[in-house]
Amino acid sequence: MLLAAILFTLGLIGLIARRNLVFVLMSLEIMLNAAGVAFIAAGARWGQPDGQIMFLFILAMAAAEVSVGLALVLQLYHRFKTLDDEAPSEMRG
Amino acid sequence: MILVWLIAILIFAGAVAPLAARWNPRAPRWIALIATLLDLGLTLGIWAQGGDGSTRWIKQVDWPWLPAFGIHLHLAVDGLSLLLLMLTFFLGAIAVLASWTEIQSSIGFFHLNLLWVLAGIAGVFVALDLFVFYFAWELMLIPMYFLIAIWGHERRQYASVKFFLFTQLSGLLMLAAILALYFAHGQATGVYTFDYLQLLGTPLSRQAEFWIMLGFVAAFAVKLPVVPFHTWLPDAHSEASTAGSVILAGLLLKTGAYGFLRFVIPLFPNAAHEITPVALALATLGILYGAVMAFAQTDLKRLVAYTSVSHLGFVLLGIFAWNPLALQGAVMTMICHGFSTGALFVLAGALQERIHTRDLSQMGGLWNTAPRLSGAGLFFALASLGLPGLGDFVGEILVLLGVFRVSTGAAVAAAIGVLAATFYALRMVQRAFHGENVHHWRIPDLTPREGAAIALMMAVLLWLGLYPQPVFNTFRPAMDWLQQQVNTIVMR
Amino acid sequence: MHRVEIAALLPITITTLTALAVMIGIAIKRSHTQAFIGTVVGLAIAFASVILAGGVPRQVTPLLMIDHYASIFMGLIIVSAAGSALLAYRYFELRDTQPEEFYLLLLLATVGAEILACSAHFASFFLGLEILSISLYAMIGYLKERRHPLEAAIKYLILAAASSAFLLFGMALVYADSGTMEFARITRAETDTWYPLMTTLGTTLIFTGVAFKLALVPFHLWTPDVYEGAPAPVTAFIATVSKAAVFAVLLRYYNSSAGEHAFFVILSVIAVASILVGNLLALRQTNVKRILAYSSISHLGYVLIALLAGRDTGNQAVVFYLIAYSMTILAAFATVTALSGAGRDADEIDDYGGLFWRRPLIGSIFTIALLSLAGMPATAGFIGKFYLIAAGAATEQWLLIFVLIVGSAIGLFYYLRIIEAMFSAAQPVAPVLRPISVAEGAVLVTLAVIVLWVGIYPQPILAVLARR
Amino acid sequence: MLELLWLIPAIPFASALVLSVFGPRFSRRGVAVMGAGSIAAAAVIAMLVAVGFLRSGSSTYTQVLWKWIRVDGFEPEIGLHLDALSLVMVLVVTFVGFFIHLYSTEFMAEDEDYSRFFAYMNLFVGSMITLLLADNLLLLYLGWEGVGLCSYLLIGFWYRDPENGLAARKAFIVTRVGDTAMSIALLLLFTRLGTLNIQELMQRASQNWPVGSSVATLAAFLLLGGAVGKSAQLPLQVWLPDAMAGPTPTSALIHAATMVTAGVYLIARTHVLFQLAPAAQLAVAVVGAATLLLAGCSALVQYDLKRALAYSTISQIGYMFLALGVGAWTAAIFHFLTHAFFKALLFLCAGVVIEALGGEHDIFRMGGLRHRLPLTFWAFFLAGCSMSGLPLITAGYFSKDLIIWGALAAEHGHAALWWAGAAGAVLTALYTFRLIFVVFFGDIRTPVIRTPGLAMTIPLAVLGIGAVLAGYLKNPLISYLTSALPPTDTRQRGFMTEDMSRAALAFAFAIGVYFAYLLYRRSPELAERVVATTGGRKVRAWWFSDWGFDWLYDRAFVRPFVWIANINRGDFIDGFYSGIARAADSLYRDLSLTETGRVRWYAAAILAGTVVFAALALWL
Repeated sequence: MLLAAILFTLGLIGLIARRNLVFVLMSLEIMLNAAGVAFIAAGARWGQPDGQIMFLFILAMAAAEVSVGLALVLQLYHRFKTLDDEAPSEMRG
Repeated sequence: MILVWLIAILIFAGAVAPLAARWNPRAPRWIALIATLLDLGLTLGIWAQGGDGSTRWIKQVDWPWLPAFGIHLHLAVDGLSLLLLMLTFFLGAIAVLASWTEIQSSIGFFHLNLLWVLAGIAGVFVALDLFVFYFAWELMLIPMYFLIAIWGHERRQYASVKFFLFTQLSGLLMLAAILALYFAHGQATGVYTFDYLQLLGTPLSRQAEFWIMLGFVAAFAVKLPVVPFHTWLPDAHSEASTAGSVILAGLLLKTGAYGFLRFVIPLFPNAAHEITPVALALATLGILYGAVMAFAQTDLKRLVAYTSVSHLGFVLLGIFAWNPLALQGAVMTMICHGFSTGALFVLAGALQERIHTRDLSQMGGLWNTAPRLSGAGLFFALASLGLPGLGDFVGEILVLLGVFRVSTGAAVAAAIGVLAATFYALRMVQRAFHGENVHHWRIPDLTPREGAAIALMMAVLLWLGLYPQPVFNTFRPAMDWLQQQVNTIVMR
Repeated sequence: MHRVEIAALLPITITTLTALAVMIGIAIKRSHTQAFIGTVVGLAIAFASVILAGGVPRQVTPLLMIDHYASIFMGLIIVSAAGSALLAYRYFELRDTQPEEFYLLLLLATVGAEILACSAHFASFFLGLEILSISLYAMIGYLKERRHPLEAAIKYLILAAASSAFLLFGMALVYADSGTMEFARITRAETDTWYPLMTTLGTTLIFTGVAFKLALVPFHLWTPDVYEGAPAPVTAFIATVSKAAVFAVLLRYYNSSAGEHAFFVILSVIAVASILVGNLLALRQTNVKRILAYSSISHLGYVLIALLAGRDTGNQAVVFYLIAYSMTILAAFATVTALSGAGRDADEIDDYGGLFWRRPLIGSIFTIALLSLAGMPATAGFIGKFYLIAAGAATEQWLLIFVLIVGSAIGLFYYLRIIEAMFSAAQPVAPVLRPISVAEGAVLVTLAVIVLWVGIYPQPILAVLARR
Repeated sequence: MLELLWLIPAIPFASALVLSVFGPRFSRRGVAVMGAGSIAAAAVIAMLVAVGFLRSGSSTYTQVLWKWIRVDGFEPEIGLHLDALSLVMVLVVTFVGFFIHLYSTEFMAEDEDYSRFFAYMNLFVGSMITLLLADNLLLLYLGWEGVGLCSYLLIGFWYRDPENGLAARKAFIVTRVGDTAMSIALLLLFTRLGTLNIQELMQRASQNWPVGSSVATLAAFLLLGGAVGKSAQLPLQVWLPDAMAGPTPTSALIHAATMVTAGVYLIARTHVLFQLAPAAQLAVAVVGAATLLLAGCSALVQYDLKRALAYSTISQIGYMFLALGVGAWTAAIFHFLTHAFFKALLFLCAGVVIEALGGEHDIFRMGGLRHRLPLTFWAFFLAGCSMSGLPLITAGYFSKDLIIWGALAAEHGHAALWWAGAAGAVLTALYTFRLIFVVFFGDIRTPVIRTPGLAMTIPLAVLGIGAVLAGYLKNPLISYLTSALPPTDTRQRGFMTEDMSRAALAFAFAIGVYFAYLLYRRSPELAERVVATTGGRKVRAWWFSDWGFDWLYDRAFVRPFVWIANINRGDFIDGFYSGIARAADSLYRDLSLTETGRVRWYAAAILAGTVVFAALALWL
């Protein structure tokens, strides 16, 4: 559980600190996986398979997430010629 | 049933107006005029049948609407509503006449709004279900907003939004209060209903009654308006087109006073009685403050607007004097103010149409070129300053007589307010009509159409000033009933 | 599975099948019209099945609970999705991309939303949410040639994924404490360890995830950017389907487990902040889509009041308000969509200058929609607001009601600014207007009629809500 | 016959209505016939009614036309009440009014607003008669405000000159200050006594309130407030001199003969109340005495003919107040009668003179008119003698004699009051003959360009006769008036007898005339020398400016009010609401800064929000 929390925090820090969008996506992966770890820990506590099932769901979902994310990042690079997350901030206010 | 018709006619005619405009641009005017006159005729018919003061509720209709909430389409007229309905349709017709040549753009949509705002006001005056009342109360804001925002003058956007915000905010407070009352009644009796007659006498704790009343008072005090909630009024009145100003001053403000009479006092007699000192103080403050403000204005319509603040102070004063004299005086003042101030706005509009300004410093000496218009201006200025023989005087003297019994100080201050009315009324006459015609205006005098409208209003004011008894007879049962509600409180 | 259970699942099944059918259809032959018609027909059948299946409450596996509310929410979701689809046709027709897959995504997102509406379990909650979200990323960024949709999609993706992570972590914490993932059975198992703290913490994290989706303060910052960047029909979809579905799950979750004092306070703070901040942010905004985004923040804040009020009145008020709000905001975005030319969306207030005089019908409908958002009588928004205040008054949430009133007054100001522009004599700077199609016209008129009808005679809906 | 009573006010009202609506379409002759004819008709009916009333032998006659208002015990009627007091006054008003109307048909002949003038004048007569005949105070108040209105309208009749408008407003507002006091009196009386019917009111007052009771005193003082406003007595006299801006017939009718005596009528009408309030009655006497002296002094130094006459009016009404105050009720009414004749006449003569000289008002540019306008001279001379009290012949002498004797010997008489009256008599003779000598004697300074026609001379002649002969009505009139007013209860105080008082009055007349002759006829340089001294100049300026009342009021009331009103023209309360709007606006700006568009910032906000709420949840 503690491991999960540390992982989650690391991911979060990465999300907020990194500018490169690919690293941001990776940070997201870490956070999601942290949640998955937490589920496994919780499932272990109750001796139920539910936690591991959830972990599988999370993996699948994270994969989908990243695939869409990478597609978008690709497009972004196409349009903006950068992977800086500051670049796509034309809309504000 | 006829009550539903009254409103349906207006809504229907309003909906037809823009369509008819495609066929003939002038058609909406006739449609609107016919609709208002038809309604006026119907109400006069009701008056002829049952306005002699023998029954309390002259007409009623009660249809279920949203039974899930205990909401009924419960409409009814007593003498008070009936008179205000007559005023509504009369001034409605006047407003149509006053806009006859003034409004030249989107005539159809204009009359739609005009008729719908009248429908909303009529709804307010006949609703006996609090939900229906609130529905109509809010509904009239939208067409009124458009009347100001589209056909108003230079600062119409500012004025219309301000008007809308003030009334809407206070209206929502009232909605919360209505619902609080609804649940309080439901919890106490097991009957969840918005029906006014059933909600009367809902047992409430002292605190609850006070706070719920405050919600109602907020809405009515803004509409009336009570100083210091009045600042939307001069802007709205001066920026609105003639019809808008006439309806605002003549009718919309009356809905606030009506609210006090119909809802605040009967529903919350104890709490209302407790705030009497505050109400009297604010009323006298309003009378004097309005008069002083009116004196300082340079914009003719703004001046007239502030006179409304002053006059409506008398209404509030009369309501919170808790005796029949003042109460009936307050109602009389409401009615007469509708005519006198409405007429002043018609005249101001006629002037603006002719010389394209409302600035008093741009006027002067108009008697020279438009004697009938100026004479009418003088007449209504005199009504405004409470000249005996005209309707306003009757109302004001009754209020003063009633208030004198309760609070000598308030009565004396209000009498000084009548004096102060002289200042602004005469100043207005001087600046606009008397003096040398320094700007060399050459303007046409009142047209027969305007003249007829004005003459009719003069006649009504004279009639109300010299023989108001039929009017008193009409609303006496309503007032007697109100007085009964009040008496138990005052006696204690 | 019993037949009744299959019947109860029909809406979800039919929507999924429609998605499949559309996908196969696209594989066979690319045809915008075909995909569009397939979608609409499928959704229509799904809606019919909601009505048919909307009988007795039925638990289908521990995951899904198809009860009265779920049916109503599914109906609302399907109608809103269909509305978005109807708007999308012409919109994408004008923009020369391949629009067929859009309907696929839309249907998938709808499936996710339907699952959310029925979910009674963390797993279905999570799955539904993710199906919805991932489809949405793609929908938002569908016009990939343009910068703003792309920007919006990336922002939404990153933040939504992060919030999902919060949500999941929260779920894990709650699960760790209670040992169950069914809403109805979540309890605080032990009191002597630090596990109960985990439930508290977990629930807070779940709220974060939910509040992000609902765009509640302080998780609202993405809203205007995404609303502005996304294609107008997608924005409509986000504003209606996504909000309704997430609120459905929140309603169920809050009612079954989380109604504790601490969460009451937190949600109250969120509600107050959302109402005030949302309305204030819109105050002088000049972009119509952003205004609607900010207004959605405050509207969801209003709905929270009913949620907090609880009881039957509160729940009914939530559902009613969401229906009223969805129809209204759909009408608003329908107008925006219908007016958006091929170049860009009609999203500046100036684009609406004098609209009423040139296009009286659209102008009137947009006015009605805005007045409904402002809660004026004779529109659905009024009854909705009335219901909210009633719910609040029934449980004496006076402070929240007061905030609602203040918020409404602020809100009125910016709705009036748009109305003002429409009724002004001004001409738009760059004409983005285009003639509307029959379908758009039909959608607009239908929505306006619904908004007015619900505003004047809501009795049928009230009756449905009151049924248990 | 008596039933025709209602026609007396109704005819002028109807005529006013017709003239104001259709007047512009009538020919001038038509307007003249309508305007003057209606008053003639009213006068004829008044005489018929008088005959009927005298024949009937009863002391009162009440005619209720209709219930005005009936609300919760407040039931004033539109009802007319005729008794000796109102009969006399109605007769005077209609009779003098008719001649002034007749005069006006010629005087105003050149004016473009001919019909408007007669409409106003008729409206005035109608209101004045309503005031006099009203059987309740509310209806009286209606007439009271009506005459005030007409006064305003007629002072400002020539509206193009803003000065006239200013004078008109001043008149209306200052009198309305008094009216406000009066309306409060109405409130008080009704609240305490439950009626506004004058007869019932007087009855109930005397039944319920002991002499000297504070309520009665308060009510009487408030009524006095109304009376001093309308009758231009201290401290509200300031409006009358300015009121001379109106057409001269107006000044004659409204600001000399009739309206300004309404205050006298009011006090006489409510005399029971004043008898219950000795302090108020004393105040009436003191106000009267002070006014007659102050105004007399002011009259002495005016050079505008009409203003001089205006101050003389104030001064003469001061006599009436003095009479009322000491309890010589009938004397006051008698003086009203004689004053109506001679003062109307003086004004009409002044009108002729001013017209004749082409609008010249300055008496020092007049002179020698005795030969040019002989009839006018004689009329003015007779009226002047009457006002100054030329012994044994003129009406004014008889009435003033009664008052001065009453000031000493009547119920509340006092030597000081006698001395004030006597001094006033000297002043009266002095300023009157100053006018006569300066205007009609000496050299011609401005040529006469116009002489009056028949319509103007007839009234002069008739009123001239009245100014002299009305005095012989003294005994019958006084005895008749006692059916409505308490008789004057005189007794000797100190050494003075009635005859000695008479002699003193005659002596005062002689002194006044002599000094006038000395200063303004024989050796004008003497007057100039007196005025040339520093003290003399200052006193002259002080008197000329009406003892500085205008100056004081301007600074104490008018300017502060206007200042406050103007400084707050924008309504400071609105500042509160625009402050809220500004606050919302700045909040909008601040909040907008959070929408940076940067995704990491958004993520940070989500984190922060979560942390805060988690902390909150754990803490709770």
